[in-house]
Amino acid sequence: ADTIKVGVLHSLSGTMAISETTLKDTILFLIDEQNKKGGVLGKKLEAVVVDPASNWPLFAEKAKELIAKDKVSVVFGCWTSVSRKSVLPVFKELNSILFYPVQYEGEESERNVFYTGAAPNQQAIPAVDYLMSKDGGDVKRWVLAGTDYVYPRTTNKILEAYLKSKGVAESDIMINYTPFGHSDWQTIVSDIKKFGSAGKKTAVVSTINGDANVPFYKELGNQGIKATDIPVVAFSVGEEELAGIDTKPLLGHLAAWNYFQSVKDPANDAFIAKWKEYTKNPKRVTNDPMEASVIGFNAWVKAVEKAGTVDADKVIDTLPGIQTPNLTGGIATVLPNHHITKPVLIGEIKADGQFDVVWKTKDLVPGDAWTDFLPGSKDLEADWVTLKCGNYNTVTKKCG
Amino acid sequence: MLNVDDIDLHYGAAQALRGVSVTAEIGEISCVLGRNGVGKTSLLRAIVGQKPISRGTVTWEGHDLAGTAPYDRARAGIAFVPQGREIFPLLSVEENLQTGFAALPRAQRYVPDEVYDLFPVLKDMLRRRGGDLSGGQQQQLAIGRALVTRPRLLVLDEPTEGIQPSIIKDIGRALEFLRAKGTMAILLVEQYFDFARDLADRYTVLDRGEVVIAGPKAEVDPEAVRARIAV
Amino acid sequence: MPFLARRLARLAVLLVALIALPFAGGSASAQDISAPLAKLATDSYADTGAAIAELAASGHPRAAAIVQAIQDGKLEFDAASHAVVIRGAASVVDAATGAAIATPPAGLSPVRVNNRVRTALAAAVGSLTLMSPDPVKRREAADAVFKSRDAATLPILEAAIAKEGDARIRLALQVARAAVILTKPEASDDARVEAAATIKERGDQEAVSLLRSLPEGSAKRVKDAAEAAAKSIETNLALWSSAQNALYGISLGSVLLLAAIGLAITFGVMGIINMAHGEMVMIGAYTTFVVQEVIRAHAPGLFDWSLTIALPLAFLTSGAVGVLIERTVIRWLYGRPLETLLATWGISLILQQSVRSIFGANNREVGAPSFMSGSLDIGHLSITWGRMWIVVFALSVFVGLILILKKTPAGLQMRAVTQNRAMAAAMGIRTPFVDALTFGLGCGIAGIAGVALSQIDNVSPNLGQSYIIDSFMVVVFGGVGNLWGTLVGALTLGVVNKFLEPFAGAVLGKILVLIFIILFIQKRPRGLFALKGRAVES
Amino acid sequence: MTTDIAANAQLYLDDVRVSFDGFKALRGLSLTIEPGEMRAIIGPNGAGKTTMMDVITGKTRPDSGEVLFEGGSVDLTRLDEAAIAELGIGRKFQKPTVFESHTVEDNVYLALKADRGPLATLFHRLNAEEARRIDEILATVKLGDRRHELAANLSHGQKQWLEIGMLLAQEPKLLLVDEPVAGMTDAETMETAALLRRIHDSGKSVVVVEHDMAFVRELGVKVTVLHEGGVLSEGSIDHVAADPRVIEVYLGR
Amino acid sequence: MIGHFLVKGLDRGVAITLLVVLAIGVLIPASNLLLPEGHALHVPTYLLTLFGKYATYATLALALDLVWGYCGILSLGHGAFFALGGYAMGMYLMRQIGSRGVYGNPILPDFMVFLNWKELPWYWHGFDHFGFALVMVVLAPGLLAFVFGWFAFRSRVTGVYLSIITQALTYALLLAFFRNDMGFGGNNGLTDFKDIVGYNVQSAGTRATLFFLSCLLVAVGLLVTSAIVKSKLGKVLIAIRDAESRTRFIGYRVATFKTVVFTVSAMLAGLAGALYVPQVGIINPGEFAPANSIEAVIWVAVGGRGTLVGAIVGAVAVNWGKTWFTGALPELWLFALGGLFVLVTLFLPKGIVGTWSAWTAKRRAARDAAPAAAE
Ligand SMILES: Nc1ncnc2c1ncn2[C@@H]1O[C@H](COP(=O)(O)OP(=O)(O)OP(=O)(O)O)[C@@H](O)[C@H]1O
Ligand SMILES: Nc1ncnc2c1ncn2[C@@H]1O[C@H](COP(=O)(O)OP(=O)(O)OP(=O)(O)O)[C@@H](O)[C@H]1O
Ligand SMILES: NC(N)=O
Ligand SMILES: [Mg+2]
Ligand SMILES: [Mg+2]
Repeated sequence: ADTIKVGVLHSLSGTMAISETTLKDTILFLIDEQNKKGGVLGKKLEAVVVDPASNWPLFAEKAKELIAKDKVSVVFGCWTSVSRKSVLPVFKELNSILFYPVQYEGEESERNVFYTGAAPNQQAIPAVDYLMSKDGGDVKRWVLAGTDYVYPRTTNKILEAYLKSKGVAESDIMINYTPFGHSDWQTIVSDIKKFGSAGKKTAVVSTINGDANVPFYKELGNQGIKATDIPVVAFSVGEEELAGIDTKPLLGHLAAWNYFQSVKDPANDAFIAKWKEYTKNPKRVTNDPMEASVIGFNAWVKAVEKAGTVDADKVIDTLPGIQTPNLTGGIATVLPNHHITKPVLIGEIKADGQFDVVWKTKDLVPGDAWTDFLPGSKDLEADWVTLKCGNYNTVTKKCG
Repeated sequence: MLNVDDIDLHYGAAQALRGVSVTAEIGEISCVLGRNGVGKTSLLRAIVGQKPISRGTVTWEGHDLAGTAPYDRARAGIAFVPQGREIFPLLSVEENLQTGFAALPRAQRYVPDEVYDLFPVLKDMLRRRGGDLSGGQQQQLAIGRALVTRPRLLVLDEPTEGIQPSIIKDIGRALEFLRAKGTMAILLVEQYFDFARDLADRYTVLDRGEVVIAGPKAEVDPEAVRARIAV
Repeated sequence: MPFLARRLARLAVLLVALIALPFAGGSASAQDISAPLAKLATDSYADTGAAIAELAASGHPRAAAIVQAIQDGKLEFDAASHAVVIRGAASVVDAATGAAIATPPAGLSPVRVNNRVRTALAAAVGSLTLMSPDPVKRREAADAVFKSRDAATLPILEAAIAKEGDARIRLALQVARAAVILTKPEASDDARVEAAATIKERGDQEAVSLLRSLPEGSAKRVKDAAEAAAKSIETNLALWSSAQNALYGISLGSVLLLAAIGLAITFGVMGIINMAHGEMVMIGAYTTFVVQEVIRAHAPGLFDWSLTIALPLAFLTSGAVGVLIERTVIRWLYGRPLETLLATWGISLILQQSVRSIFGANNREVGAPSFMSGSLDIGHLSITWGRMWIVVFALSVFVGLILILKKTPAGLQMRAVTQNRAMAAAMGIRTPFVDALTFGLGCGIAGIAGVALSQIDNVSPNLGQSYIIDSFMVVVFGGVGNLWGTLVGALTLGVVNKFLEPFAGAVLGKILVLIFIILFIQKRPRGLFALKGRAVES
Repeated sequence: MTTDIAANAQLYLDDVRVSFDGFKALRGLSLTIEPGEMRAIIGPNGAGKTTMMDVITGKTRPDSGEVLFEGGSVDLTRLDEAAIAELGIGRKFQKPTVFESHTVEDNVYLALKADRGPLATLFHRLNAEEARRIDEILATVKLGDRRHELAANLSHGQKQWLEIGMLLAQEPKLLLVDEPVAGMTDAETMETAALLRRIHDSGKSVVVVEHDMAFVRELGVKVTVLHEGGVLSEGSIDHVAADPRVIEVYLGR
Repeated sequence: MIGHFLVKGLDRGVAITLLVVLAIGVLIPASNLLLPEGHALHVPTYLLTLFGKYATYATLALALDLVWGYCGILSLGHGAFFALGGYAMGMYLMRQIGSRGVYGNPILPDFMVFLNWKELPWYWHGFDHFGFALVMVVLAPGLLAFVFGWFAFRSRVTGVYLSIITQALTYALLLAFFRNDMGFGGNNGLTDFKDIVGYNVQSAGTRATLFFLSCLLVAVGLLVTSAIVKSKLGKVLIAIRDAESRTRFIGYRVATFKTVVFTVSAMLAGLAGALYVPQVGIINPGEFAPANSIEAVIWVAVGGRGTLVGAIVGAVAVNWGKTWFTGALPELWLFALGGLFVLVTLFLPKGIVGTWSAWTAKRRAARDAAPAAAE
């Protein structure tokens, strides 16, 4: 073929379209840029976009279609963990490559997947550390509120274990789960208020995902929970989500990410400018999963060029060790466990819907596939370079 | 006056009327008779516009009704008492009567006293839902409702069906009264021959979708009619 | 929170100084503020926080201006020279002196603010206001002291109590004073028992926590009194909390009512299984968005009127779309009610995608006018203004609709047409017009529901989908074709949900509500307000 | 003794009361039908005739009163419609209701007396005897030439006939016939009377509600006049027709 | 009875469809396995599983058409039965993974390990046996349908009320299965299957077999449902659909009939779900989504309600359209699909097959009439 096909597997309709459409645009934008630079290996890149419509089995079907029918060389896609889980067997069977750009619960390392979003140790744990610090308000009491699915469940399990290891009492942790799209937050927000009035500094760690966030924040604002009283730190709320909310009442609430649009960095500034130009929308924002897409895309381009082929096996073997600049002034390195190194940033919501970075890790944090805070996974290790294994057990010295 | 001229009517492939002609004059009662399934109701549907005809014309007060919607026919003074009553089941009796206001100018939007005089039971049951009435009560309501529109052509499809004898007599008297007022043409479909005979100024007898006997009272032998519908 | 306490202690000293100032004849001399100013130039949140406290404690005449400038984001510093300046509209002034600077340094950057700094700011500004002429500020100040419980504030508190004219604020001040005394081991037991009684007046969860956190070694008498007071508050709070739940339930019920009420017409009255109902709500919400965008761009002063302006427009937009749908599609389907499901499902897909194409897949921001922001507190009940208005609005829409349907000729015609279209036509009712009108009305009402729902939910192409199932549940639970049923059904489901949620959790609560509906329908197969009798069967 | 009467009666109604939202449709109606008896019931519109049938067939539960079948052995108020029908009580409705998307023939086929269980119907084959019965019934109701047509396509009167046909097919012990001759010509009315008499002669009990006096006279059986939910008068047609109260509320002058 | 039915009862449309389905069931796997990849007639594997999925959808549509098309029960929750069958199969497949999971636990599935479950919940026992799982595939949906139907039909819940409570049922199940505490893998559901009765689920032979079985299930489903609708039972069902209370007055126990067909239909749906899972490789609570059940209703409506063949045609046509549109017009496909639904209702009021047979019937009538006219 005279082009290299790149699959884009993001929902353009259904509940997840809100988040995923932007990532599709991002990949198209990156392909456009790359082609302007002459493509890859002397060939133009060609995007193949499909719509898995927020329907998880459809993700698997569309993944098959992309790989088997359209013969794409790589796929950028998925947002929710379940969609990733749904396509995993397909990528394994048909031996192709998936770049997954969203923060997730970890507990996974597959040969065919590269995880450019944050693992829990690149987001959740540092965020809690920050809140426990003086700067973060010296928080003693914790509300772990999340949407009832695996990412929040796992993250909260990890956090709970972590908090307890730091001496937080059981009674100082409140855990609450809500369904996807939960829209009536009156009771829960007032419960949080009550929980927070026990005389100890309280914070909310929110793994609330998707549509439920807007009504949650609207209720927070209306019930007058200020960041100075009970700060909320979110792991799934970025610039894109805030674009749908009046942020004035939310001033000072927090988010932990590996990227913020407001980060002052030449690479970021250039990216934002080109992005706005590409989308012909001066108000268009950028966010963390976009950066993760950018890193994934650039890493793939580098690996292909280094390997001199788009052959999946060669590219998979070449990727670990590839380095590409991230947009916040650092270098993302693809690790042998198929995760990457990332800085962790804490931002406070500003009145204009952007974040003010109030804290940042000194060094890049390497993504950890298997958390050290859960009994089932603390002995596991992933290494596709030397061990050739995603779940090596350091106790039994066996793989899987 | 109503002039139905040589009309055909089909249900899908089946033909229900073949070249039927009927007239109804102001101040007269025209009776249409015939056994079950000969096409009486179909004829009335063609007149009120519920069913399109495939041939012929229906003219009312000189206007061809072709292409005129049923509600415009109602507004042109044609009122219909259908077979099977067709009461609005969830509207109260009063509301059922008030549906007739749609065809009236604002000043006339009240229920004329003659409706309640004729059917006192309606006055007692104004608040009851139409669908809860007994069969005969519904039939009375259907006739009353038609009268609310102050029609100039009153089309009745077997109005005595299910009605107690004393009220049938009242209906007969009412039709005579309306005829005598001279403002209305009445087209009556009946199976109850004695009732029809007492009222008819003009007969049309249908059989298998065709007119077999037609003419003014004077020219038609009632016994021939009776025989024809007894086959 | 020792940090806060320490800072407040310093503030208290300052306050005493300030209060004492006039009596002392104004001899106190301002301190040197170069140390705090230097801290402001280090770009460290911890230093900034400390600097604010020091500034406030300094009594320096420039302190207030500097603190205010930080709060407004106008205080800037030059990293190289450690100069600290305030940026005015046209000029830059030296923070320490207030003198204008002709040529400000080039590399000025603002002193950054985070939650820690914000807390310090609030305390600094707030505590200066214990005697403020603004009652709201005085009250906030009292609450701040209640939280800090610092013994050093006692003298000022007492002065403030003596001066306070507003009974509620005086109570707050007294409670604050009691809090200080209760937690001060050196206070007499009598005073502390009395303090417990005073704190009981506050009656909220924070009072309970306070009463339960007596310092070690307090006398049993004091402990008992505090525990008794805490118990009594808790009993009282339990009652309030049921009332609060009921209120939340009514508020949720109103949202359900709003979402469902248009469907009560298109589905309940007309019998159309209108799967595009949610999209009519969505169109209403997007209309609100557009109205606000236009207002933001052209007449920002009108923002508080944006919803008022959006209401009729949303009604017209959704209504017009409804009429269009009725005239092009639905009208061919009368007598085939089940097929309306198929067609309207198709329409709903088309409308969602249209909105996605026009406005993008993302959420759009719809702001709250000032009268809908914040919350209303009555006793220990609290409801946000936004939700309060939605309750009022939902009930008004309901009443309006009942009046239209039951009291106007148009309403009568709508009901007649849907019950027997052919006969209605035979009575002279212009059925096509009435059909379009009825469907348009149902859709229009859905549209204005969208205006209200835009205040509490996402304005996204999926907005409609999130309400469609609930709406059908409400209409069916209440009894199809009965508007009162829709009202009572919506409120019942709202309240049941809110009483289940606290102990079952949101997910299980929702499951239980669904099971409740299934079981309820077994008992009343035609809904809550079932129509009975022959009329229904025919 | 009421129990004696009940013990000998095919159908026994005692002091049956029904009210709808406060309106008393039946106010202590009592009625006894002997085995093999045919009874005509007349009475003003709204007297409660149809309601009475609703009570007997299980459509409406009475507020109070006894409704017993077959010598008092069965309490009908405790059974549902299907059970009552299976006991052998068949009904023709005032407003004809037929299965519109079935053919005329299938309407009768479904009504034919046979095992009504799901398994039995799944494995049921139309046999010669049944085919003969269907032919016979269709001939009786004069719909033989339209047997393959959908019932929806029948005229109002033809649906009435089909209802009668379905009633015959059930071969019930007790027939409840609500206004069978409404919408029929005079000649058909007489035929129907003859048909009912034949059925009666074959030993069935029949209750007929009608407003057509000529028809009632033709039946020549005992007449019960209902009024305002109770019995106003009872006796031969000549007897009731002469009763001034019946003339006042029903027959008119 | 079946024999008699095969000879006499089968109408032409059904017979032809049966043959076509079975032929497809054999030919497509044959082409996939036997022909080389580049061959013009080679059916690639991804299409094989895609068509296999359509076949299970077709069976679900058949099941739905039986209750909706013939008995007037508009179930907006049939996806629940499909999903239950799917979960039963998924649990079996999950147990087959054994110690090959990422945590290497021989008993507990991965999702239980990482949520710190200590032992297998009781309701997971037995699912390591294929036979047991197979029984549960029909029993779980069948039992639920029976209990639900028993109460609902006895209480005479009809029309939209029934539709909405079936929707409530599937919605409640969605939320329940979605809860991680339920022990069904929460939102992620069950996935990453390895083998089925000893064969690798991803092997070509297994795929071909599953495909064949799916087609066979369509054929058997069609045979059974058409036997039902052609029998007197079928006529009773139609009678119930048209005039439920009238049916009761001639002595049929409507509730019993409804419960029976509803249960049969649910079991068929469960079987379809069981074949669906190994082919698509995942089962999660999304399958309980009310929208899925509504879509199934739409397949039936598009194909032609009350025509069994139509249900099959509708399911395949709509899903094929969806597959094609989501790939070819990813940003516009909702317009295309939505437009299709609107057009079908307006121009093919009886659905594809319903309109087709009305049209052929008309032509036949005209042909029969022609010689008569010539006489
Ligand atoms: N559900 C109901 N609600 C209110 N009133 C009712 C209801 N059902 C019946 N009725 C009233 O009960 C009375 C008896 O009705 P029923 O149908 O039994 O009369 P009927 O004797 O059969 O009359 P007809 O000769 O007109 O058929 C009527 O006045 C009717 O309006
Ligand atoms: N909707 C319909 N579809 C098909 N055929 C119909 C339809 N309605 C009536 N017919 C047929 O048309 C013919 C005329 O029917 P119509 O209703 O006009 O008869 P009618 O004279 O009013 O009879 P009746 O005295 O029974 O009311 C009948 O043979 C009937 O079967
Ligand atoms: N991985 C997530 N955010 O679902
Ligand atoms: Mg007729
Ligand atoms: Mg009656």
